[in-house]
Amino acid sequence: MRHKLKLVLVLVLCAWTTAAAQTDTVLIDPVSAAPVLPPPLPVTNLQAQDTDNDHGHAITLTWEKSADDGAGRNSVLAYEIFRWFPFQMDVVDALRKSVSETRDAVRAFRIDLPRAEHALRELREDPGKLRTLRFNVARPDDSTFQLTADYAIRALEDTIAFIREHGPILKNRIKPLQQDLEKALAELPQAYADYPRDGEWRSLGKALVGSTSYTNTGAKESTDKDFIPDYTDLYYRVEAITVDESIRSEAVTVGPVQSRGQWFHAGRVPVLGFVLMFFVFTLTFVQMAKKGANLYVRPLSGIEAVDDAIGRATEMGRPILYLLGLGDATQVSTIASFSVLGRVAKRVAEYQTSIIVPCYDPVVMAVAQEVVKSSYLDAGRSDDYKQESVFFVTNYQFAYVAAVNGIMLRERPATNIYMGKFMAESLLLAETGTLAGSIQIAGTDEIAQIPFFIVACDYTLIGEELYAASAYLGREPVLLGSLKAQDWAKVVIMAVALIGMLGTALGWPAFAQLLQVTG
Amino acid sequence: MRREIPLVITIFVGFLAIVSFFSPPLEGLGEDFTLFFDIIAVFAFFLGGGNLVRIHANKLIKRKTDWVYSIVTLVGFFGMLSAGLFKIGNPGDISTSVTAPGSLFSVLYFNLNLPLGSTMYALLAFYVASASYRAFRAKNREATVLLVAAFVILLGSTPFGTLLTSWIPHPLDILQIPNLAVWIMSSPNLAGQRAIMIGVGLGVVSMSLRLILGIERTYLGDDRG
Amino acid sequence: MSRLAVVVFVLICAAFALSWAVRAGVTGGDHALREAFLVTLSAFMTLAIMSFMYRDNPYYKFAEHLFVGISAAYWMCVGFWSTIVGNLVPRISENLSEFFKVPYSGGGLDFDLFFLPYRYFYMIPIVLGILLLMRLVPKAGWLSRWPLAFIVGTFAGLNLIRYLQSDFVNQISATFVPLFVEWHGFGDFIGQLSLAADGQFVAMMTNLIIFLGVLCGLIYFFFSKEHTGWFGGASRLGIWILMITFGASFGYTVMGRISLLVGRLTFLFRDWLGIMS
Amino acid sequence: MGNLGIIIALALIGGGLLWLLIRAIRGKEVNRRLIFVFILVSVAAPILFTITFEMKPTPIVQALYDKIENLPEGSKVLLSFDFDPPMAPEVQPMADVVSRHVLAKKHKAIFMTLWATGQAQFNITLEEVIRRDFPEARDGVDYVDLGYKAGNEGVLNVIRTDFKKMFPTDVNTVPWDSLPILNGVRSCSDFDLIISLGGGKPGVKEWVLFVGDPTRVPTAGGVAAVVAPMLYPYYPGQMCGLLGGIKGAAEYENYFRDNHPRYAGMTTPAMLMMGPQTVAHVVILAFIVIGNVLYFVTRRKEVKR
Repeated sequence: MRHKLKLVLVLVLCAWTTAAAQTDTVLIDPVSAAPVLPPPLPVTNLQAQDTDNDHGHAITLTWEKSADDGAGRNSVLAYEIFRWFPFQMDVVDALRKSVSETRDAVRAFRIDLPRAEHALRELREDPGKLRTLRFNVARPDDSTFQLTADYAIRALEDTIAFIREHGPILKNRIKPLQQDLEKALAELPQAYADYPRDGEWRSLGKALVGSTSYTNTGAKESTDKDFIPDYTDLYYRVEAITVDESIRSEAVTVGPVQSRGQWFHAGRVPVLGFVLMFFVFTLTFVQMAKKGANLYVRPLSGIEAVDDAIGRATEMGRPILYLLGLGDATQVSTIASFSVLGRVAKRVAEYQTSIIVPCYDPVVMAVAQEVVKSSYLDAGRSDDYKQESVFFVTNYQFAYVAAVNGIMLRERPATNIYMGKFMAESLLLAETGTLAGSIQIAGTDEIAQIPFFIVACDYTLIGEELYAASAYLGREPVLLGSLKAQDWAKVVIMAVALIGMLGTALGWPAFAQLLQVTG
Repeated sequence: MRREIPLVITIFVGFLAIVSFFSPPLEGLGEDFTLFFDIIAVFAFFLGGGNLVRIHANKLIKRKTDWVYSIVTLVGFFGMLSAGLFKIGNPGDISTSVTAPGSLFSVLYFNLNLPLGSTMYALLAFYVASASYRAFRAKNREATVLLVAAFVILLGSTPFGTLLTSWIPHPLDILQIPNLAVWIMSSPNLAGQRAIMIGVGLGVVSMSLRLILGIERTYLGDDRG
Repeated sequence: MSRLAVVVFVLICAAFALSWAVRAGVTGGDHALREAFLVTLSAFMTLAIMSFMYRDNPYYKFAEHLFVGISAAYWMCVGFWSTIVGNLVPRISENLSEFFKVPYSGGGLDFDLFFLPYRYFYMIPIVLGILLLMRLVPKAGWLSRWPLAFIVGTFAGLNLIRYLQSDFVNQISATFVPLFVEWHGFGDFIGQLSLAADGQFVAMMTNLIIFLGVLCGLIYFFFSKEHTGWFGGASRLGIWILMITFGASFGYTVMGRISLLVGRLTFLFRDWLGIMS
Repeated sequence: MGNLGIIIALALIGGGLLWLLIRAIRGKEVNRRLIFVFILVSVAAPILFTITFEMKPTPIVQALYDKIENLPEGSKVLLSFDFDPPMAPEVQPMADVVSRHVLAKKHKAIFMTLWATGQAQFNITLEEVIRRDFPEARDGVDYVDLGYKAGNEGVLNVIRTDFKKMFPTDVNTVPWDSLPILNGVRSCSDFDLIISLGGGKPGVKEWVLFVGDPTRVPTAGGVAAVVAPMLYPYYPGQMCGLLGGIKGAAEYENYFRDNHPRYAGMTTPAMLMMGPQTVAHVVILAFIVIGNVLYFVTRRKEVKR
């Protein structure tokens, strides 16, 4: 029953608005004085298909320009796109609105009631509080009206009474409304199938002159106001319009068309290609390494320095400061730093010197504690492990820097190792470290910061080298294998770049397009 | 067991994340996982806060060096925490933003956090100078290249660059310092940046692979832990 | 505490008290004292940090420790309100949303992956979060590895893809530049063969350098091949290119650092001392 | 008065540097604290007695200007304030002038931030630019502030495909659907231009990687000088313009002011800041020279021994 009512109501509403719209156009028609131009020719070859590479709920229209677009009479201003809506959509929409509005009302009541009561109490105590009243009461719209205390009190009492009375009623109304909404939604597919009965064409928007396509993207949540159901027959129409909105080509209709989600995103094939390449490379070389093929890796001065640095620290009887940087545990550079930390901590445990790891991120701290602890275990010195050696400082960049700088000047570490993601603080740390006379080894993939480390540190691992570091220190064949794979990937890249470059040089862009990633 | 399950989790979600990129219906997944992380991260905040309090309380009790300052830290911490969690002095009710102007939280932020942070950051101006004095010396070929590039760019970002070299005639005007600076930024610099980017990209990819394939598992700690 | 230190301390206190008073006088208005105090406080903190450049000292230590305390709490609060209250609560519980007065989004017919209502789906991070807190329980500490594994795994996957696409595929295809700029016949080419920034020659050199630069840069990063012979030469060229890059970005950055100092000094001169308009 | 002061200051600096150079030739190192003093003076002096320079926009700055200039009126522009007070001296001027330009061209400005601290920064722009220069602009119609959401790249991941999911309401908890300016905005693809103003992480780079590339929406940025070089590779392919550091901002201010006489009276913080910039740069250059002189002098001595 309620549906029928809503339907009637909505119909009346629509009728009225459309009528209003028409009168409007006549009234404010800019060129009504000018000679009426003949309607432009319609678009041709209008096609509608499900939008590719998406999760459904979208349709793409394509057409060939109207003969009067840019050519011919050149009168086309834009193309207006319409979709056929069953009135059931309005029912759904109305219900959806009333659900959310009722919810809002209930919430508003909850907020207002205590405020009103408070204001009332205040006023009763001291009418003078009227000026500082934080709850504004309903006033009659009358310029001469003067707000008096007892008027405000009365108004407040009314409000409170009203809220007390209607609050619960509204709250109880939410559930049935929701059920109606669900029912209405269930009836949608049928309503769409009834085309062209019980529905009408509605404008979705305009495509600028010269354009030959339009994508109608809807919401996937059925409760959303521009929800487009999947696997449902939809009908579209396109009209070429002129300066004078009322002069338009006859409509070209297309349909039925259904939207559906794709399981594979075809636009991303090149990426997939590279992913697969990497998998293959890594797996093969790791296998080779396991079989014991000896893999050469060139020396990295930064890495070799680590051992000497730890030795130095032991001689001087001073600690080693290890910073994991500002990255959180989601950043691969931080994870790379974990494995470096693991190796370093192991050596530290073996040399029986001490390590300090102030952390910027709590999650990182948690992992770092695990890592250091297990390295001590591996070195067979689990009892030397002190948990307070890995601690959380704060995750506010410069507070962290302030604290670490303090540590540097007070603990005087023999060696500072910076590995991971570093931001503006890189130079603040490195310079202070130099001042404290520590040996400094840095490694980051943050391009902007590498220069500062290079300038202020003794050794710096540049970008990719940071990721190789753990493999270097670990010396496990498996990891070295993955390094080899990395290098082969580089070879492929160079080859690709070379071919691509030659391709463009010889004006043969096909190859470059192969690598185009869409969407 | 303590290590296998986490490993399985890593591998599973890792592959899931990759697949979700290629499969539109799963696109939402990446988003949800990221939201998951944020939520976990907030729990971790409390872990971190707890750790902070423990360390400083420890210092305080054991009367270690500078224990006095630990009091400062603790006071600051709990003061800010209560100001933020209970929205002390916030205008309006609980729904107003925690950083709303007028709240104690924002007052503390703007009068302590802000000056402290920006000043710490501003120290860089001095450090940059001392670093360039100490380190920009033509010790070897690489250092010289570094030095020259930096010098040109520095000169280029002052009006003096123009003054000094504006006399250079048209066909050679690439040699005017500002042009040269722009050219360095957009040509060799670009090449270098790109090389590093691709390198880093490679590093990240193969590191991620090592993680997803369970080759790299240092982050998991140790069975005996 | 040495006598000197005490004297200095007293002097400093006096100076700032004075500046507070003066400031308050200048500001006027009903909140004058408060406003003036806050400005003076900021100024003190600013100078306390700057004093670090002379050497480590009690004032710096004070500022540093205070800073650590506040900032740690800062992010906890922001995280709590924006993520827990802002993003989690609306997805899991209507009553809590009511309590915090945030719009409840999890309800209605909103279904998500695996056809789990958001409510249940978003229990996962809560569980993981709690597991993470298990670290505080010595016996169950190892459970905290599950959330860690989850985080690492997820982002390994996501990053792999992201970097592959953006820092990688796109950067490579960006190197596909025509080494020879458009060919309008030999005479025209000679005619354009100028060193001018707009000249064809420069354009060509640029493309060439970009291309070779990237290649040599990559060669420098080779780990599993000795850098000798032509390969070594290329990698040396590569490191030079990198050095230019680093020099350039260092030089470029100086600008930013100065601006920051300007910002601070402006605060001191204008807002605190009021000796500039 | 001002001129006299600046002359004295410059004379002091010049003389000091000369003296240091002579000491360097004698083979004496410079104490780092002395360097600090020089920097302090060379920055402080031009602030107290202002000097400014005229400047032309470099192409990459011009590009962003033209982009905004040439968008059709009423285009939707997303501006993300991804910076914090420490970075503000550099980035705030960009934020102000770009916002001013966007509103001056009658585009729809949608503001948001990925940094908890960005909200406060936007409020500054709101007061100093929008409310002052555009009293007629209505909140929710001509511009809207969506505020901050935690989650860094996560936020971008979400809004790329579904904006409302992350921002159900604007900063004043006005529901998304009742904001006219957001009609027809479902995801980031529905914007005509995305501008991120930042200098850290997440910042412009993340916007390019997570939103610009996948959605192909023109993306531009204004960044602290430190990250600018890292972003050059993205221009012009993946970015349609970039303001690098205070110089970029100053160029933009200068150019905008010259081409929009209506705002001739606008504040130009960046241009004012170029004074200290120049002096300080020269001082640093001088120190590099001194450093090298010293280096060669000492090396010659060693060779002699």
